[in-house]
Amino acid sequence: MNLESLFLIIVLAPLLAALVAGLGMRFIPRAAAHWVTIAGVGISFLCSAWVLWQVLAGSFGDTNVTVYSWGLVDGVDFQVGFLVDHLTALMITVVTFVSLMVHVYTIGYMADDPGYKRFFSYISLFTFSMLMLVMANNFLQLFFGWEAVGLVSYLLIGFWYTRPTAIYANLKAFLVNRVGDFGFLLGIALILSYTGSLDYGTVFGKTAQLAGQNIELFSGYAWSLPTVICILLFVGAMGKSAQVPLHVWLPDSMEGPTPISALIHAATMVTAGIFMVARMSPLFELSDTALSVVMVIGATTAFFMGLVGIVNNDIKRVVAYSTLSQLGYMATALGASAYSAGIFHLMTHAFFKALLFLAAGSVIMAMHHEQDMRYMGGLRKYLPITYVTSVIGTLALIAFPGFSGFFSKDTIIEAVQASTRAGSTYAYWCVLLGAFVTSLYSFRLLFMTFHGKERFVVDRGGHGHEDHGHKPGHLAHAPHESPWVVTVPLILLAIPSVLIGWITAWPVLFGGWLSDAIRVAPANDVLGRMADEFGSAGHKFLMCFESPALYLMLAGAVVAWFLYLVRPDLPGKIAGRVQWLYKFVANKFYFDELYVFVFSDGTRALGRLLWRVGDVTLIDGGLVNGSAKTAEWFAGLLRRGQSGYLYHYAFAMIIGLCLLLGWLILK
Amino acid sequence: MITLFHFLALSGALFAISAAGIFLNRKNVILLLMCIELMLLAVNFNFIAFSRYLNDPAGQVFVFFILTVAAAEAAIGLAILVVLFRNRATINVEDLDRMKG
Amino acid sequence: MVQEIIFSVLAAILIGSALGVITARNPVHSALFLVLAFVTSAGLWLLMEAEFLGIVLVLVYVGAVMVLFLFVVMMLDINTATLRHGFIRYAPIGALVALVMAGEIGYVVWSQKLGVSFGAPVAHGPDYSNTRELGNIIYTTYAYPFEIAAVILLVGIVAAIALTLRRREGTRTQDPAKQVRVSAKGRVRLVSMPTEAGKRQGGKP
Amino acid sequence: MTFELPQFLPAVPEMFLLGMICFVLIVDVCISDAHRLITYWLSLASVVGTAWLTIAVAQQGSLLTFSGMFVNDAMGNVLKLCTDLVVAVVFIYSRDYLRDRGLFKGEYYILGLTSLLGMMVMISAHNMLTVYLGLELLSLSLYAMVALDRDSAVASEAAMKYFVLGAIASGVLLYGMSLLYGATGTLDLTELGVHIASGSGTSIATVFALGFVVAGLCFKLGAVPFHMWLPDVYEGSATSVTLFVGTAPKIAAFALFMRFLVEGLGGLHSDWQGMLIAISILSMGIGAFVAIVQSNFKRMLAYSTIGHVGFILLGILAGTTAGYQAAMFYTLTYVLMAMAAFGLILLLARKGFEAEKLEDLKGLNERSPWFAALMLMVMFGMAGVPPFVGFFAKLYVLRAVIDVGLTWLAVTAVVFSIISAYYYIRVVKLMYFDRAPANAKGVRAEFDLRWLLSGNGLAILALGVLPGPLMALCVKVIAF
Amino acid sequence: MTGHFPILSVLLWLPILGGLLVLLAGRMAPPTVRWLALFFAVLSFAVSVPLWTQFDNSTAAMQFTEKLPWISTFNVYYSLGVDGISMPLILLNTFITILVVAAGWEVIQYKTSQYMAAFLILEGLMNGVFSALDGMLFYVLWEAMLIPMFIIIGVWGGPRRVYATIKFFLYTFFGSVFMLVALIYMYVKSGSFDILGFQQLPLGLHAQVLIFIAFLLAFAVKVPMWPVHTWLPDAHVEAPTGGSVILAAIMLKMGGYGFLRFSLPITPDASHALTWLVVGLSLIAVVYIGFVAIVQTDMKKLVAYSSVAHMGFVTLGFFLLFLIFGRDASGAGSVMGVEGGMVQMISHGFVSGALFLCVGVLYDRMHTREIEAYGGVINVMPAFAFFMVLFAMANCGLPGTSGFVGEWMVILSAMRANFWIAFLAAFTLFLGAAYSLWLVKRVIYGPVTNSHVKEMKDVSQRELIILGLCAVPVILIGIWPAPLLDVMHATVTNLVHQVVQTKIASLSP
Repeated sequence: MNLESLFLIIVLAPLLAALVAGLGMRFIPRAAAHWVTIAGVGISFLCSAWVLWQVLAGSFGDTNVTVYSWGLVDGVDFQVGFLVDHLTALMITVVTFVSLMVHVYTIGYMADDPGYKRFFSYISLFTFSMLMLVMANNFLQLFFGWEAVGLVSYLLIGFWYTRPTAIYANLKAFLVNRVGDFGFLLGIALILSYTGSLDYGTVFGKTAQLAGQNIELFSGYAWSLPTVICILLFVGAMGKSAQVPLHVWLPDSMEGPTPISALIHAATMVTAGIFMVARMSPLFELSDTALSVVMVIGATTAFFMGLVGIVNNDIKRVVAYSTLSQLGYMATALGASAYSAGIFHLMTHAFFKALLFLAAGSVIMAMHHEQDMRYMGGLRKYLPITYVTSVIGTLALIAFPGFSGFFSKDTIIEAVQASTRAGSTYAYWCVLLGAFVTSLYSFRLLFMTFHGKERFVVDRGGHGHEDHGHKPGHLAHAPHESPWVVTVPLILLAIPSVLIGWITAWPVLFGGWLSDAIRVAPANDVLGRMADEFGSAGHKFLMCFESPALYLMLAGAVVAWFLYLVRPDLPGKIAGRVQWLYKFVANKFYFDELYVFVFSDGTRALGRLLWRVGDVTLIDGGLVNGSAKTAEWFAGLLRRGQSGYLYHYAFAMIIGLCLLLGWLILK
Repeated sequence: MITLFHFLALSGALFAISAAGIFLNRKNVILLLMCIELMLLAVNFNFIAFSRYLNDPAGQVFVFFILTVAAAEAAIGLAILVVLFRNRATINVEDLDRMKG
Repeated sequence: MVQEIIFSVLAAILIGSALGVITARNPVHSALFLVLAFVTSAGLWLLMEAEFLGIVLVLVYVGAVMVLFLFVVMMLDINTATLRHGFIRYAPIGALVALVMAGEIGYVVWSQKLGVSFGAPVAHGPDYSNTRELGNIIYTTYAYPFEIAAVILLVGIVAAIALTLRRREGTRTQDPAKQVRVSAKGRVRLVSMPTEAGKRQGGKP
Repeated sequence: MTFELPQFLPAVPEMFLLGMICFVLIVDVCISDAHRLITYWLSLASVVGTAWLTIAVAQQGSLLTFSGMFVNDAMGNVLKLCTDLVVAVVFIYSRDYLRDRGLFKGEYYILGLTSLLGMMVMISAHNMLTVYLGLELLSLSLYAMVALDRDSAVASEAAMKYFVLGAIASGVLLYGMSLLYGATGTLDLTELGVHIASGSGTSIATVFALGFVVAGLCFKLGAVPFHMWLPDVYEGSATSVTLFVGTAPKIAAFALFMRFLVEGLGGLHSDWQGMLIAISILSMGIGAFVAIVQSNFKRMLAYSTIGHVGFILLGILAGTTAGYQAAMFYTLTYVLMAMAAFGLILLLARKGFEAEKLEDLKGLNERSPWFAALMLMVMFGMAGVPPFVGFFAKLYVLRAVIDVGLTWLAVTAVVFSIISAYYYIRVVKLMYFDRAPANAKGVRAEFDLRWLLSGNGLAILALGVLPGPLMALCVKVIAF
Repeated sequence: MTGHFPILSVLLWLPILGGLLVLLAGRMAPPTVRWLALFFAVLSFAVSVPLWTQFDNSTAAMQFTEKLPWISTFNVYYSLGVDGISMPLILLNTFITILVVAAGWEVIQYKTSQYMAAFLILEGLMNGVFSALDGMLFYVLWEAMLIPMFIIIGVWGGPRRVYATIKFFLYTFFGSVFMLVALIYMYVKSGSFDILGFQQLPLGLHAQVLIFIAFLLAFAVKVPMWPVHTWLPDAHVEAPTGGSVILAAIMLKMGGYGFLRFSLPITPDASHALTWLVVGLSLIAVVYIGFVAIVQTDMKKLVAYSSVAHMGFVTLGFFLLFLIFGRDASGAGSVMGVEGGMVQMISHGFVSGALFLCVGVLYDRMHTREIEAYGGVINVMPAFAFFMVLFAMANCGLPGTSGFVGEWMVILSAMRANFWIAFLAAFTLFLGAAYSLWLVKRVIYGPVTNSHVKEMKDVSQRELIILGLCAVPVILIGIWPAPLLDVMHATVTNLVHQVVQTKIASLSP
């Protein structure tokens, strides 16, 4: 069986599954829906795993296959095809694995949801889109996948379409993404107009001639072409990967069911931006400016979004903000030209963040869809497996030495430190302090959820059922551990969260696994310089005490322990003390309010203005009806000439005659 | 001596007077008819004068026909006038504004 | 010399009477002024050796048309009181129109660039008859127009009758349709009557 | 003096007609109202006979007779034929209407025939005298016809206005003729043309006379500012008369322009072009605007007529053969459409009910879809929307105008045609978009009327789809 | 190439004939009439299919040509033919007409036969417009088309139908009469109405500019371009569903078609000189109208405005080529712009048509088009919601749907012309999504807002088929536009080369 068809299977298996589950919704039973989709994703996971293995074994190098020609216009051949190299292989494996886990988990989580089948078809469809995105060998297909994941996330966030908040969130998500795509599309267009092709290979082949060029956006001001292109592309990445200031959609998107949060907003979709930048490394390497922008924005996201996580009480939102912060880390890594580090963190993060989300989901199930941590606590004895797994997840997240997060995040911090690019200092401090923040909110979550005394009451007796969920913190019956379909994925995800770092850290970061996909200019190759001091994974582990990040992380843990276990009353006090700061952070720095005011309301106001004034008043009222009215008026004027009086008629004739004669004489 | 010019001037004057009369008279349709007769008279003057000075009888023949037609015209005009008077009991020009606009 | 005098006198009267026509307060007066105008112009035409037309003008116009006018004026007796109302108001405009028209015509005439010569007209011999001349051509060259003129007169008749003829009850009019359709039977009825004697026998003593 | 008998053959149609007129007149007198149909059939027969004779005469080519006062040429014959047919159709259309209103008298037909005769005389006139006489014959008959509805106040008012203005107009025309006569010394149109061409006659007087002549002619056609009679006459007179006044005389008037202005005064084209431009713009403007505010259908059509006259003049003022052809095409097609329009009004009218208000058309599509469709064709035809013949008429004249470099004039014209489109489609709106009033009855008409009217309407469409033959005819008969 | 089966004539006359038959059948029971109409619609679609299958992609020449003398006096010919530009539009037309006939199935009770007949006649005329090679023939059909549309809107329209339809008629009539003057002018110059002849006709710049403006008036009104677009919202809102569909799907395309067939090739230099105007107006259409569309409260108005915005892309794509050639002589990317515009037209035909059908489906149930009246429709009409969301996504140009292809190509080639043009054009990504999805949010999603919505039935079999028929091409073109593009290549390439040759040079001094 040739590779092309293999790749096709990887991509199409989920699609077909989705179609069967979706279009056949009316005809197939519930079980069939999840079996077919799981089968689809499973197949494609196995294939991708096989592909990864082959790639690693080097049995085939980069493969670039073309499936069909989408259209050939004006010498530009838009082809749909697959580029499979180490990067792709890694991505598809991660994607399909996490997706598979989520599928399984969903069986339990959505067990009693009316939209069961629809949900499965959506997530399979999502898997398909993501695979199209990462396997693309050209910008067209990349853009297709890019938008497709946007579409599916739109559908999934709005899955519970009767919830006003949900349909608000999904519209918001789509529009914010569209703003990103706006830049992305312009970037692609620029690339096409200067390289005449959209095929990765061709484009990257022409980087040399792009390098020198300038573009005059405003006459007189010449800009470096690569800078413009890369920044435009990164705008797209900002949209998808929720970088400041386009991050606002992600927290709201927690309105979707938890599996979605795990799949889309932690493991895969949001990483598309990171992946894209890494993919475009040959281009980004051409512009220090662009990379600085990437780094600064990433660092900002990493630190400040973490802060928000500290003060939020919704268990899922806390995790979401941590996602934002982690994405910031990845972006920072990219900005420091440490693409491999970014990708590596992407991979590890995919595992442990999916784990954390699913764990949170499990907690939420146990709490009967209560998400506010203030009504939890002491759950560890009810949910042992969930507890353990989420502890593992947390440790991975805060980069506890030995856990997967440790290898990736520490590398990033050091890479930034090593980087000499403009803004690297600021970025360094952001990511460093970020370590403290991360562990603070992570442990806060852990403690508030699983430790301490129970802040919910279980009211026995019949009356609980009808109003459960209405009264916060009141449960019909005691929380209990989730079914195996939920816990198994947790365990399966916990394993890589612990181990993956040990296995892959060295080869991915320094072993040049991704070198076939990622091009780094020697001048910028920070990782290369770090390689010798990193030594091996084990060596790295031993050297952990050298890094300040470790101490900050521990400090964060201690503070969290003190504030939320020893003196739970303190946080309130502190918040009261620095009211303004608390408000400012708790309201997510008022980004939403600003956007609503400027864009949402502004757009509508402008539209109304143009419509009422421009169309209705000026054009219709003035030009169209105006001329009609003028005609009427003029007609009314003229008809008075027809007075009915004979002598007026005669007069008209005689005057007319006189004028004719006069004209003839004068002429 | 009498030149063609004198006759032409005369007819011109008649024509102008009749035109003025048509416009001036706002009361009585009959007067309008009379003014028209004047106008025709002016025309006849022209024809006769020209035929005289061109020494060509055609002009006079034309006048002959004009007179004939004018007679018929007057007959019809007055007939219409009578009908009008029967219907409206007036021949006041200012009352003839049933149709306008 | 005599001609000039006659011409100027008649012309003066003509203009005067024309003005009279349009300014007279009473339509009857206007009609009479018009008659005067016709007569004077008839005279002028004679001066131009258009005798036939001159006569025709008097006969047809003064004799027929104007009488018709007067008849109608009398028949529909209009109160002459309000007749000139508003005359003064419009007089200036009327005068203006008249002047403009006259001016234009005068300008053209004055420019004297007509196709014809302005010399004296050819004088006819004593044996010349205007009537014969016209008669000759009217019945030959102008036969076609002559026929049409006839039709026009026919139309005049038809129209005048159609418009004004009314069959009122009580008036005895003849209906050609009936006349044509009558037969002897319809006219003569034979009745048998008893004789005087027989009547007496049947009577009482 | 010697005099050779003129050639009578070309004038046979006129003679026949005249004979028939007298015959009908006598017969009409001798029959009672019950048998009035005889008059109708007789006059119809005479018209048809005239038409047939016209065709027959048309065989021998163009020639002058009656010492140059009567011309027999292709254009004349075609126009005469059309006039005959139009009059015939008009008679048929108006029959029931007249009968319903007690107007079914012989006079209508007599006068109709005499005016037809007048038109034929005009068409074949070749001498100012015949022009004048034909004109008067036509006009006098029309005055009388308008007044024929004796008991209608508006009719007599209309007749009075028409008469007075018409008399003034002919006076003006005559004055122009007299000046021309004086300036050139001839009454014959060809000689006139020769004189002017030779330049001997192009004195200021000739040009001046031209002013009078144009004024007189424009009155007949009803062009601004000599149009004042038109709306009142159209509105005032009985619809059957309006139908007559509004159709056939237009053809004669066109002939008049051709004979007098083109054949006679063609040499002065540069002088009258300017005048006609002004007049046609005014006509199109008045026609376009004032019609918008009319509530009476007949009056609206009157104004639309004025507008169309403006377009006809466009063709004439171009002064090229193509222009004259265009004008002729326009005239014929316009007459066709006007005939259908007034015919439909006659059809919709019932005993004691005139369908001349625009409101009366409401919901016609529900009452009788077919006649609504016909009216739709007429309206869009008049508006100049393809595929109806009105469009090609406009196309033809516009082409002629652009041909002589007056593109701006063409643009003006189309702008006016947009404005006038409004009131045409308003009629369609009334018929199709408005619901019929509760008391509205269906439309019933006699068999022949239905079919003739349908044929008339479909002709508008047919000529629109295949205008070629008629155009070719115009091209064939107008060649100078 | 004459002598073959006169497929174009059949396409022109068959529907008209059918329409007349349907009219005659007016007395029969409505079902008979409907089936008859549907039969003719399907038949003419069947007839039009060979246009595609037997079409020769390799040549830019006219194909399936027919030529007969029509009006010898004017040297007018009844001459038909199609090339890569017009052929897809004809198929679009015949296809959409089927949907329209089906869409009016039970909905139209008042004078059914006239309704169906009007649409069939309209179809025939529009086929003629797209295939006419003679200027006069083109104009006649172009104008004649107004009549049935006028009737359709006026008779079966909504409450303000009279205002809307008269506005529509006068607006379009206003536009086209100037085109007539231009046509006659060129006839006078060239002695015939042959369009291809016009394209060869040498003209001075001044004349070209005047002609161009005349054409612009005609086509800009039809497209419609800002600021002569205001007839469209009214017409769309008041028209019956079928009317809106035809209006949006086909009639607007005539404007675009006109630009390609007349403006560009006949007056290249004027087009060059006035590119700024057209491009400017197109961008205004995209941005300005996009904003206006967002705030509409009437579904049909919203879709109508979105149509204007999308047609802005069409005109933009057509007129980019001068700017592109201005930047580099090779003109790479100019063809892409034009083809992008073409694809956009086709796609918009399906998408907007489908959206109007969706609105119609809702309207038939609730008899209101106010967005406020709806909400949570998905709860009661899931199948319908699926289609609505699909078409909304296509409307905001989601990749994988036909809506994407055109915008993508146009923006790409706009970037070759000028960064800022592309920048403004790309606003559609945001605006399109905003108005489409906000509409979906308010109408489809959310809890059931009121009892009326609760009673709504999901789409019937018929509606399902109609919407499905729309969805298929939308998806197909989205994922594989190549066949559609291949049809155009030869023609468009030829056109572009023709257009960039100045005519003034060939003008003998």
